[in-house]
Amino acid sequence: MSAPTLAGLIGAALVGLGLYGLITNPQPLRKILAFNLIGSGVFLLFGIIARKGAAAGFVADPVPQAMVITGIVVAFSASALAIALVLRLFQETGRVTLRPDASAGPPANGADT
Amino acid sequence: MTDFLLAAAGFILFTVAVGLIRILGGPSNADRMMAAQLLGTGGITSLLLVASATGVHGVEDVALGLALLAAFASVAFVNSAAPPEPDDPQRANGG
Amino acid sequence: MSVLQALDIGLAALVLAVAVWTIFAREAFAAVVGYVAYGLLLSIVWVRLFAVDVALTEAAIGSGVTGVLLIGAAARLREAEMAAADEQPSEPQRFWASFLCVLVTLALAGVVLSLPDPAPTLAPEAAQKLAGTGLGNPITAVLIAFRSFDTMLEKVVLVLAVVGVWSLAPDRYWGGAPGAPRAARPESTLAFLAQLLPPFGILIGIHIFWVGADEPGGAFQGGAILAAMWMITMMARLTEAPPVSSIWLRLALIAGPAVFLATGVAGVAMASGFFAYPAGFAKPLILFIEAFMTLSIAVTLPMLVAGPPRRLPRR
Amino acid sequence: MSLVLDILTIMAICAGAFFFFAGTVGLLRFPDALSRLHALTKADNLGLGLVVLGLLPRTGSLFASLKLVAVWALIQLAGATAAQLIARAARRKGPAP
Repeated sequence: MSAPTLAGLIGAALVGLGLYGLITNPQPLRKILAFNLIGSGVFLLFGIIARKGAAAGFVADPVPQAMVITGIVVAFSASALAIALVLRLFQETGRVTLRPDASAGPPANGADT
Repeated sequence: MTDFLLAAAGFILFTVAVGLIRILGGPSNADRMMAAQLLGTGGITSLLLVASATGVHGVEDVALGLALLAAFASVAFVNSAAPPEPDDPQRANGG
Repeated sequence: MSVLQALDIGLAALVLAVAVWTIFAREAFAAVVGYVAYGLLLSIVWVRLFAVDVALTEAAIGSGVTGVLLIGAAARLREAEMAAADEQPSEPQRFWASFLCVLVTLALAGVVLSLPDPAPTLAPEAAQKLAGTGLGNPITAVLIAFRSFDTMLEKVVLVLAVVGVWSLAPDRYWGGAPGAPRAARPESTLAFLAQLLPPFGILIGIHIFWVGADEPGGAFQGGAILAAMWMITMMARLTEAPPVSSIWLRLALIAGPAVFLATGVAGVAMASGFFAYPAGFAKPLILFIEAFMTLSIAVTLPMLVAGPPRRLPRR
Repeated sequence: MSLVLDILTIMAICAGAFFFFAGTVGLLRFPDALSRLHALTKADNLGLGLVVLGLLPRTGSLFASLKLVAVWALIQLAGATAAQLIARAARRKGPAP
């Protein structure tokens, strides 16, 4: 099996694994990690298409690679925003649960509402 | 020669990875950080060996970037031992 | 089986093992450390796919800013995450989730195995147009010349993310400085590192930006390394995060997309159309845009990690 | 000449790989955090240093060789300071029990 195919299969497995974590992990921070795993799996799928598209003297097709680079930066900014939201939730309520029925926790000291 | 370089890369990667997987479970967070640090160095080493064996160009810069940032996780770990920010709810009523 | 194949299979198993750890570890901190290690392994995978530019991005962002962001968050949320861990989904829910995930994986694996070889590719077109840009690195050409609108919008996304993070500030802190990730008290070892590293880091960051025109590198990768250098001086308490009302900070944040957009609009008058570069001037223009983008990324990433304002504004 | 260089490469890389092996064994077998840290820094310093030494004859240009040496120097710096910082954190019993 060639290296690109193998990387593609890892990518497929990572998407599945990340999806499982996203659904079953109750903690928001773990969900963010899982979501990033899905993202990197998708990037690897792009990577094999790039590698298999090697032509015209390039070792890999530059277009999917450029899209992956853009994607990595966007994924980072989305994670940073998500983490800022979780931290703010924690500041407000003292807990980070995503359960809809969970009422606000003990009053946070000094946090504005 | 190529096979030797690849075998060396594989050997180094696997020794440090075995360490990582064994140590991620603990005992303490400091140990986890050490395992990550060792994997960082081992990873850079294998990266250089693999690139030299497969003839990929420009990998020195990747290694340079990784080496430059090698201490960052450890620094963040040590900083995270800082007392809570003034606005955080008390740790004790976190649940 | 050759040695290379054995190495590839081993590397694949390792990446998967660390990913499994990240999902199933009991403690959030252990999962985060696993994720940082995972990012490093991934850059080796990218080198095996001959995508050095991507490996460089993964290395620069994955091991610098992402690690600081996640480890800091995991430490602050430790107890709350522990408490949330009790809300595990029920057995049938897990079963159906794993069933769905196996299906998704199998479908994707089927796609991977049935991909035509060679895959459809835009490489010949990119190679053909590359000469017109004067660049040697096709990926930089795709990013800044062929798909420039896309890249410009991606810069806008970064600015929007900063706006989103800042908008989470409590009212009384608006205009103050973010609570940058920093040590509890000044530490001499950390200060030593933060004094010694940035000179090299700035040199390497600018080098990576500069060679990006012809070799692996570019504005993202160089900017991410410069960002990390600013962050380590903040972490060692050698510098303070600037208040969000600072005009210089705001100018630096938007410099990249603004210059990019202005150049694109100027293309309507000076060249053949929106985001077109005049013939012969493509390379200097691209480097000009990239220089401002590097600056903006170097400022944006630490601001994303630092979070919303947490200090009272100076009056 | 190239044979001599090849032998140098093989010897240096083998020695480097040994230090990584030793570092991992130390990480797994030593009883307390500080001795584990001791084992770890050996791998950082000597393991990577010897492998870089072994790869130097194979780089095409002087600039690439300089970069490899810079990688080693940076890892020295990172390893030394990270070891100090982790050791201090471990002595404070770390943030979490």
